[in-house]
Amino acid sequence: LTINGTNIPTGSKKVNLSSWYHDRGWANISNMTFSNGKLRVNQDGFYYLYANICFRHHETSGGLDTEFLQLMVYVTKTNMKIQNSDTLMKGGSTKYWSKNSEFHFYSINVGGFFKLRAGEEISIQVSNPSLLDPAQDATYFGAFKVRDID
Amino acid sequence: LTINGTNIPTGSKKVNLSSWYHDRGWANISNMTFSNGKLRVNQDGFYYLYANICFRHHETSGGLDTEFLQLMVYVTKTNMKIQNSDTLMKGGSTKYWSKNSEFHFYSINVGGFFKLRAGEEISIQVSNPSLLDPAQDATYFGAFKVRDID
Amino acid sequence: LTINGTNIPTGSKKVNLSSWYHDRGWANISNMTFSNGKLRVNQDGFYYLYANICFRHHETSGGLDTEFLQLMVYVTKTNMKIQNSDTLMKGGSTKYWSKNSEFHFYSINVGGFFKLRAGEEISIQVSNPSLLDPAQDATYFGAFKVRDID
Amino acid sequence: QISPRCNSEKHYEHFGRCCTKCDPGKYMSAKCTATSESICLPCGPDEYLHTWNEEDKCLLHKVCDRGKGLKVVHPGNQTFPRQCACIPGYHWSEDFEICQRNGKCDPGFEAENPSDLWLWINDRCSILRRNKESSGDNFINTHMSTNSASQAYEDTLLLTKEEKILSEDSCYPQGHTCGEADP
Amino acid sequence: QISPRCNSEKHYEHFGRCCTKCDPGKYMSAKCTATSESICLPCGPDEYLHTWNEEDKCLLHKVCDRGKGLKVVHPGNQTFPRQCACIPGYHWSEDFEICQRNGKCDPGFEAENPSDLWLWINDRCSILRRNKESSGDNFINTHMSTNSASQAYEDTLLLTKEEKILSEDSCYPQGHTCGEADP
Repeated sequence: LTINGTNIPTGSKKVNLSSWYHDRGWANISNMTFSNGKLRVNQDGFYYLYANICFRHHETSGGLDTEFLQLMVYVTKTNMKIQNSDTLMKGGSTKYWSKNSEFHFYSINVGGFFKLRAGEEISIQVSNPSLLDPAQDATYFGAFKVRDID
Repeated sequence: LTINGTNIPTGSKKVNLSSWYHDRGWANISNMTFSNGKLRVNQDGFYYLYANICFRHHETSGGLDTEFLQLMVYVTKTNMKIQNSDTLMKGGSTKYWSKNSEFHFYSINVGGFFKLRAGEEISIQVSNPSLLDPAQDATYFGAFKVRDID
Repeated sequence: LTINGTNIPTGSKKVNLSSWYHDRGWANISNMTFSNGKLRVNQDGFYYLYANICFRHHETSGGLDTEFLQLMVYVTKTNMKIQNSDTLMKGGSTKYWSKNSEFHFYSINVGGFFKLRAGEEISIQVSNPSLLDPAQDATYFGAFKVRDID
Repeated sequence: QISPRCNSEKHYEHFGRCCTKCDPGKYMSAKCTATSESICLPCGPDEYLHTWNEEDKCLLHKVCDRGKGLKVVHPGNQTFPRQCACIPGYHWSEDFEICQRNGKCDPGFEAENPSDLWLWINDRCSILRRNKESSGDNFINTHMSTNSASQAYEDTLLLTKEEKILSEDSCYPQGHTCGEADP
Repeated sequence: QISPRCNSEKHYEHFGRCCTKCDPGKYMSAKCTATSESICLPCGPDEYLHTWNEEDKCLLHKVCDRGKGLKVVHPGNQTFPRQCACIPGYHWSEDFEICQRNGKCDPGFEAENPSDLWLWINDRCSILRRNKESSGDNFINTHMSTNSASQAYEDTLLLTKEEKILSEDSCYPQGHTCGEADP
């Protein structure tokens, strides 16, 4: 799934990113359902999950609130049956983005192999959403089933 | 495929990296063809694409042109049928590599799941090619087919 | 496999990380064996290997030895038959972690597709182990078989 | 023959039968069959399950990472998740999952061990700030009220998320960001 | 029986038949069969296909990311890709896919709205610099020539890559890096 660039939350707080394309451009989805901002698992199995998140700031967007940033992504699994939500993967970096520089850019990539059950849901949270790069080759996430659970 | 360390372009401009080993060391290839610097898809399918790029600078290589760098990788798909070339994935970071430090190092990893058609070609572009780490465990890319297109 | 947070080596030297959970939390393992800190391949095949390593430092842990760090991960393959050990993948970055900042964080992700033989072993080395984030969503590695060797 | 209402909190349907789930602290190593009940085994060390469940594996307790300024306030057990709190002088920032240094209180105002209160609640904090601005009073001092549901550990009051109670007088130094509960 | 030359720009061979591709602005939702023609459907919002094609999906318009200093100069439609340009004072750097601040022109030299010209071409720039060094003249002033193929949008001249034309008098301030065309 690729980020829907027209609907990115603002601010620097940690937010849930729920606005993704699932059928446009490079985005594709099969055997999984995308609804209310979460990717739901339809079949038990071992899946490889991955996310690529790019942050950028250009001087023409005005000054940053602070030069000391922590740019993070959290990939979370929600299991409705036991009312539990846990982080599967996290990545990112503290950054010093000096005010004198014209442009700043930073990308994070996380990936991992997880046992998922039908009904469980995957969602993405990031810090500093207003710095997200809205291009489809920059901010995207996905999953593919590797094999069944024996 | 792993970088051919003996044939790395120079300069800091964005260049196409076309010189890769496809059969030496860890590099391996099957059901895909490597020709004129591009990885061509032979069978329609869903593929997981990935690239790991390392940049480094040692003081013995002389001074850097600038201390403000942007180290980037772009994984591009070319579709000859419609004469179109687009970036599938990008990653990297702006960096401040101070002249007083002996050594600088930075690695980027990108990965993603894409529908590819026979005849389409995957290629890698990077900025600052002269800073590329030529080791096979540092700079490599590849793809493997996960399943057919139903 | 996810890091066993209670048994992380100290110091900043490059060390072998041998203390991993293979059956708790998100960790899972099948058709491979985890013994004396290494992941052993039981079946020949093409495997996708990946590792995600997070480093962090909080001011309450006391000062850093140096503000200039190199935070690295090395994924190594050991082939007992030919008494050989080689790095398959590496990633990381030189970092300037200023003493005035409350908190520093940095994550590395590496991944790649490799032909592995039964009996070969995969292990992880990192620099600065005492800075490792012990959470299961931060520091983990794994492998899954994609297909046989034809 | 209408099968008994099954999918309640403690039962699940399998092979047309209504079987019992595993109680908190246990995971289901085997589902029931036509002839046998579910097989439940206790969670291992460092693991828990806080509800009746059909999970094939327990959840792993989180790490109270001293390297992020955290300490254990409740070690957790097989049925209750471990609880962490920031060490004195710091409060939990959910945004970055770290312990952030507390802002300084003005002279004459002293937060009653705010660092031990992992209960800095984002939403309440902004509400207070609004009231605070309107009331023109810069700081309000915190005093936690206790109620039956809370378990007292050392000198820290521990409330589950649902029972977040924060009285009017919290010390919210100007421009200070609050963290969500439960690091 | 020699099948007619088929794989031209508007046809493709399928099941031994020569069928019609989909025209620009449409994608092929189903190939032709022995008895039916190809089924073509229009590209969705924010999508395009600029040639006759057998694609099962349209391409997505790029984002003219204001957060990188870009603005839309042509919104694009179902047959023509969206075009972006840097906002005044910046020019496109293909190397880093961002808008780089224009270098300052020396007093007395003024680039004619260089910021709107997304046509800073890497190769030409270095050639000029060499001439420039040899001719000892620090800056040359830019003036774009127009030709029939160009489409004028607002005050920006838009040339396709093939028709890059740059006359001798470009203002290339010392040590200034040029960007490739078409951000």
